[in-house]
Amino acid sequence: MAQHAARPRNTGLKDWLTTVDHKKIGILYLVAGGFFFLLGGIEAVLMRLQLMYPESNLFVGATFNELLTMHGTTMIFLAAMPIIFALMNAIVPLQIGARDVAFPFVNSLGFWLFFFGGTLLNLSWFLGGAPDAGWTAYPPLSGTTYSSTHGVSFYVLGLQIAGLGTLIGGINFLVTIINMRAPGMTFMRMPLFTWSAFITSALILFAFPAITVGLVLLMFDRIFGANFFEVANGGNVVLWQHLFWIFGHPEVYILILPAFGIISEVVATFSKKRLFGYSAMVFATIVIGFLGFMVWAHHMFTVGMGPVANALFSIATMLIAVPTGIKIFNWLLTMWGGQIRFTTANLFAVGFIPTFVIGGMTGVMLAVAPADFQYHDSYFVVAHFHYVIVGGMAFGLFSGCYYWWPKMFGKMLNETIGKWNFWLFFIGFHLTFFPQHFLGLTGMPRRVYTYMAGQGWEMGNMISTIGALVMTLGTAVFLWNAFVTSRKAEKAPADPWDARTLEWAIPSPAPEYNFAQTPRVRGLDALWVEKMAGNKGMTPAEPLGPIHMPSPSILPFLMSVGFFIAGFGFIYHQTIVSVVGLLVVFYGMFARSLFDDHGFHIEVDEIKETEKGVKL
Amino acid sequence: MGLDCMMRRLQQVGRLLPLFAVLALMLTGCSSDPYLSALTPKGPAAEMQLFMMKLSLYVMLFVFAVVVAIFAYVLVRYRKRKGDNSIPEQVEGNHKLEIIWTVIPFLLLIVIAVPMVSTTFTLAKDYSQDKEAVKVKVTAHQFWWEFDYPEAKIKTAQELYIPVGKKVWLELTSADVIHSFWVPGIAGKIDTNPGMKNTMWLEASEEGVFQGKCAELCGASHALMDFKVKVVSQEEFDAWVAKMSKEKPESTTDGADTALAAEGEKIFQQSCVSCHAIDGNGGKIGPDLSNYSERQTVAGFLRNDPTHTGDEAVRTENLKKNLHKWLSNPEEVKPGNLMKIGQLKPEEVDALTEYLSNLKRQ
Amino acid sequence: MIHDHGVLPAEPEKATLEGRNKVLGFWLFLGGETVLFGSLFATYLALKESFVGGPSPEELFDLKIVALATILLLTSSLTSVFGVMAMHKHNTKLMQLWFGITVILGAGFLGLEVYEFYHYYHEGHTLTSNAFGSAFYTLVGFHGGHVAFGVTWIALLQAQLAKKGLTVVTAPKFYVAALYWHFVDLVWVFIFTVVYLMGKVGA
Amino acid sequence: MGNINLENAHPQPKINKSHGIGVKGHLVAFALSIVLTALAFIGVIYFGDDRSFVIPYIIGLGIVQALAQLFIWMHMSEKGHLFPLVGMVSGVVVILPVILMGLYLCWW
Ligand code: HEA
Ligand code: HEA
Ligand code: HEC
Ligand code: CUA
Ligand SMILES: [Cu+2]
Repeated sequence: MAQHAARPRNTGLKDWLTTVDHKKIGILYLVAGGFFFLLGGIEAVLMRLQLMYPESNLFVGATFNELLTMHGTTMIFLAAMPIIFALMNAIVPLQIGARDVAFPFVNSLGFWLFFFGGTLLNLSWFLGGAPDAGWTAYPPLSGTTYSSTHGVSFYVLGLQIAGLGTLIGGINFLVTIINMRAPGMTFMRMPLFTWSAFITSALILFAFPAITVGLVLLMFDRIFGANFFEVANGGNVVLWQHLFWIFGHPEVYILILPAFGIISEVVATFSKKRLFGYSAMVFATIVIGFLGFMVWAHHMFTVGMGPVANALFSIATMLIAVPTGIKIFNWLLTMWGGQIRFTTANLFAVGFIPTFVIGGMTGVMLAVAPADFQYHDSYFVVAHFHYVIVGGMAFGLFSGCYYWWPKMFGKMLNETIGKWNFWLFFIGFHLTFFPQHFLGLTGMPRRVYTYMAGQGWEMGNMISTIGALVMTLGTAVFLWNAFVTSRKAEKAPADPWDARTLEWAIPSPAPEYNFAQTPRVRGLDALWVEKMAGNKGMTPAEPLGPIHMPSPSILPFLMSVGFFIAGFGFIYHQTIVSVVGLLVVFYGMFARSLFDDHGFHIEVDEIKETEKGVKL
Repeated sequence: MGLDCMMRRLQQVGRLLPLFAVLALMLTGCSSDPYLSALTPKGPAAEMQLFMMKLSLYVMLFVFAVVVAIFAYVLVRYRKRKGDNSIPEQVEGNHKLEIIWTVIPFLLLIVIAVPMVSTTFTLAKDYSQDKEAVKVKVTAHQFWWEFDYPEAKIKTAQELYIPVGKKVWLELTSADVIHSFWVPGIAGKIDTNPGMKNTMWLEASEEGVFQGKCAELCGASHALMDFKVKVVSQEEFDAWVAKMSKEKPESTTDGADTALAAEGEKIFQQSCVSCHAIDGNGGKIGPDLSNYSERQTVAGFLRNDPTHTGDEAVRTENLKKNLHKWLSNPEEVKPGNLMKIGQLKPEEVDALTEYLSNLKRQ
Repeated sequence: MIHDHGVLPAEPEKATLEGRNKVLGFWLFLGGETVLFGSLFATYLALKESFVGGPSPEELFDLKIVALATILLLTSSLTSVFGVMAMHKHNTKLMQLWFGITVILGAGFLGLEVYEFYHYYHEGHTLTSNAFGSAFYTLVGFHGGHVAFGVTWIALLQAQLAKKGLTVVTAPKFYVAALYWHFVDLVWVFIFTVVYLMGKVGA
Repeated sequence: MGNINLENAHPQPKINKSHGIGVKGHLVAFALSIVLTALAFIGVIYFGDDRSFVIPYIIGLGIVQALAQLFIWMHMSEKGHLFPLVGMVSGVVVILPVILMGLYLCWW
């Protein structure tokens, strides 16, 4: 194989810009997503400070609306999804015994598109104002007549670019999971985190095109003078809401399913039991994913769709409680009879259960259409979705970070600091969002920058803001933990938690080639099966040999820069700039297609060197 | 982390729970505004909604109790004990259990769903042909509400007068962006969409001034887009209709500084009438200001009787104060509002305040 | 990688894991495209009666051009099938011929579409004239954009084929491009049904 | 589903020469497409006034034609196409109810 290039040795920045290694891309996602989480969190705290007292004047009117729009958008698209992608990238290929993902190049492209899309969106702060029409950007408020700054254009282009990255990332995971499983790793032996990554990716594949179309329509209205939402010329403002929620509701399951997956892994590991009702769990995941597409209009009960649509969507929505309940009870029964260890990872997983159930409770209450006439667009909804998103997804992601940190970085996070992290975040969380239920029920609409004194909302808001500050402290403790951990010398063992799945069969951090020899999988919880059989590790399915790897490439970065430039061109109506940007993109595609990547090999000596001293 | 440590933590959580309960009580019971809260319904629609809220809450609380009971038991009973390194039985699952926790939630949902469907249809009833019902056309604007009584030919802003115990049939639309009409104490909410017409019925079972809110983000001053629903007795309502619908112009009467008011009227006719109507004469860009002296609020949210004293003198005094504040700098009071006028001179503000605060229909 | 040198297997597009990944990934991508076009169709259906003041679909559409365009695109789909069959027989020359014809037919289709749009534009039916116009040009234009991309793509692949020959690397690209081309054709079936034919049926 | 790529993640490439339908089959498929298209156009030209008949008629023809193309030209029915099938069917299963619910339930 003479064409294969010599092994490239990029270091430092160049390494990170050109890497196609899914583990490094996972770290990139984690760092970038974490950064945006801090940004979104700071925006949230600023909002909470404004709402701490009635009639405050810290962030008034449009400024507050910018904060709230950017908080929602940043958190959902630029923090939550990337951190989910971080864990999926770092772990899914390891869990299925794969050397790599199906499309390493596309994987890297997906990251850079997200990164530049997010950067573009956030640059709006410095270029005349951020978008201010809510993360849902309902027209006509988001149209040029009522939102005349470039803010919403940044939203449209930024999300379009980031969304493209997410979409190709989703396809990459689907193909990886379908085609790259190790011998013996059948679908019904896949760990639940991989299953949830699989279903989540499918949801991405089918949900994102709807928002793509929505954003295209909004962009055409704003930039080319089209009339989709222009009532005077026959447009229809409700159309956007449909397109947005056809995407938006599956999106919330895109957020929660990976967390469900993480909880399933963590709870099983720290109960020292196999997951109770594995096949029911898989089934429930698939059903949730499917039903997720059929309920979008529950965000639109007050739009005026009529009683028939309201009643049917209401019933469809409630149905989702059933498969979700299956999950909750199977987790409880997994712990039943186990030997539960309360590591930080498990604390977050255990804390997840009652908190998420509260969020689900309010979800079912919201699903009751006539009652939603009261809840809708009130703080009750804000409370609901932070319970499921922060109390659900964010707890899950924290749990996942503590659990897989050693596999990603080769070091264990500090458990004592971890416990501070958990308790501060947990208490702060409930303080912040529990009172908001009552604020909503007593008449406080959401998205208000202030409220008059004397309506009975002072105390609830005060407690909520204090809670947000406690949560900030909790998050800061996490950062401190990551920092402290990075400075300590001690290396993590391959299997620090006495865990069950394949990723723990290889050294921490995972070597570049993942598995020196592709393992042969002999059952659910592949590693546990071997441990129980008294084996020291996995049985290889192939002899040791040189491992073929894809070459790093700067093209994904370059193409994303091209999109970034083109985005600016569209926002400012500069056709030439757009054309230049798109030319860069096409150059990248062309170059990628024309010059075949022959990759390189990692030789047996090097593998042996790396694998030395690995013990379970 | 040891057992005692764990127990301590559980106790800490336990200590928090009553705190939450107390908190909940305080928030709902004592301090909330009875004319604003969805929890103190004063009309059949809000009552039905509260019933559905409670029903679903109780069902869900039951579910929550079951989950927490199992949860607590498991956490206490099955935590790992020091030195115990045995390997628990690796249970695969249990079909019977799976069926139980699929079917029972399903049945619980039916309990919610059946009354849900009937309530949904009741709330969607059409009273457009009902001769008894008061018909009102609602138009939302950035950031104020216009109420139009087509039968009585009355136009008002910010305040919806309705008779107690009667059905009111609303047709709602918007002049610009999407807003949402919400009166928590009497009924739920419905969006006002530009280019479309939505409908909804209202009925209040008690007299009083109910608070209304715009519930859909509609721009910079979405937070301040309040309105009032003034529920009065049938006689009072009839009197109001008679007063408002007759052709007779407004007068500035008793106790007013008439010279100042006349000056105000002059300024008004020069600079304001292009947007505001009084007695049906004037522009439609801003709220109709007829009978302004009886307003509960200025600009929809500056309350003239914030503590519900019902005292006319207090209300009038606050009306003047608020009006003065508004006219001195509308942008500061309500950011982004569409009353784009240059800075008025203090004398002009005084004169206009005097004029408007004495506008009264006889 | 086994087949890097030596004989090309019968289905060169599936000979390597990379090739199989590419084909499967592309199928999934088409699944996503289905939702994309579905959303565009939904938009069009929602707005097709909103031609405030402008010409109605019934007045506007000329079925003759559409019929011609349909024939061109259907035929090009057939020629691309022949192209893939030639590929399976490892007949590079024939492959070039069939895919060449595909490109020409596709370009012909595009020409007709441009002509049609030009025509409409002069009848006052534009992207900005009303909501119907916006929906029409966005749906049909998105499809046209797909055709244009496909034509360029296949043309570039032809150049690669001429230079590199048929290998396990180039074969999946052609296979995938042919899939794409069929999909574009398939979408057109629904466009001429939902947009043109239903437009002619009138309100 | 059975043995199609579900149990074995590393299938060996199968070398099967006979490839479903030959040139003739494709020509027939092509003719079928043309006929279906023509039927639709003719339907609209001659029965254009009868909306309740002609709209389901042409949409039905469209669906038949789409299926024919999927299975004949895009080899959907052949071995190893389980996941492509799942992918496309999921896409349709997702978007079709959405469009129908939108059109007839929410009236957009
Ligand atoms: C991670 C994200 C996430 C998740 C998982 C959910 C889960 C659910 N959501 Fe939520 N939701 C959001 C994020 C999420 N939501 C967001 C972001 C919004 C607002 C968007 C915006 O407007 O900005 C929103 C808004 C929202 C609305 C619209 C409210 C409004 O604007 O008026 C509704 C209405 O039906 C709703 C319902 C539900 C339901 C029924 C579930 C269910 O999936 C919950 C299921 C779980 C349980 C029910 C608990 C466990 C089950 C059992 C223990 C079994 C027994 C149960 C029974 C017998 C019922 N959600
Ligand atoms: C993933 C989703 C996600 C997450 C994690 C959060 C997290 C939080 N959110 Fe929210 N939120 C949304 C998604 C999310 N949110 C959405 C979609 C909306 C709707 C928007 C709309 O209406 O359009 C919303 C709206 C929303 C509102 C309602 C605004 C309104 O309607 O007027 C509020 C108000 O309290 C709020 C608060 C918070 C708080 C306090 C947190 C906290 O949990 C945040 C905790 C994190 C931190 C505080 C970061 C830590 C920071 C540091 C450690 C600082 C370090 C220091 C330096 C770097 C110098 N959010
Ligand atoms: C450009 C049009 C315009 C002009 C000119 C204008 N207004 Fe207004 N006015 C408005 C609008 C719009 C509102 C509603 C603002 C809101 O609440 O968002 C308003 C609100 C008001 C209100 C509060 C109404 C209420 O319901 O409580 C008063 C009082 C008022 N204007 C008085 C005046 C006076 C006095 C002048 C002349 C000096 C004037 N306006 C000139 C547009 C105008
Ligand atoms: Cu009007 Cu909010
Ligand atoms: Cu939802």
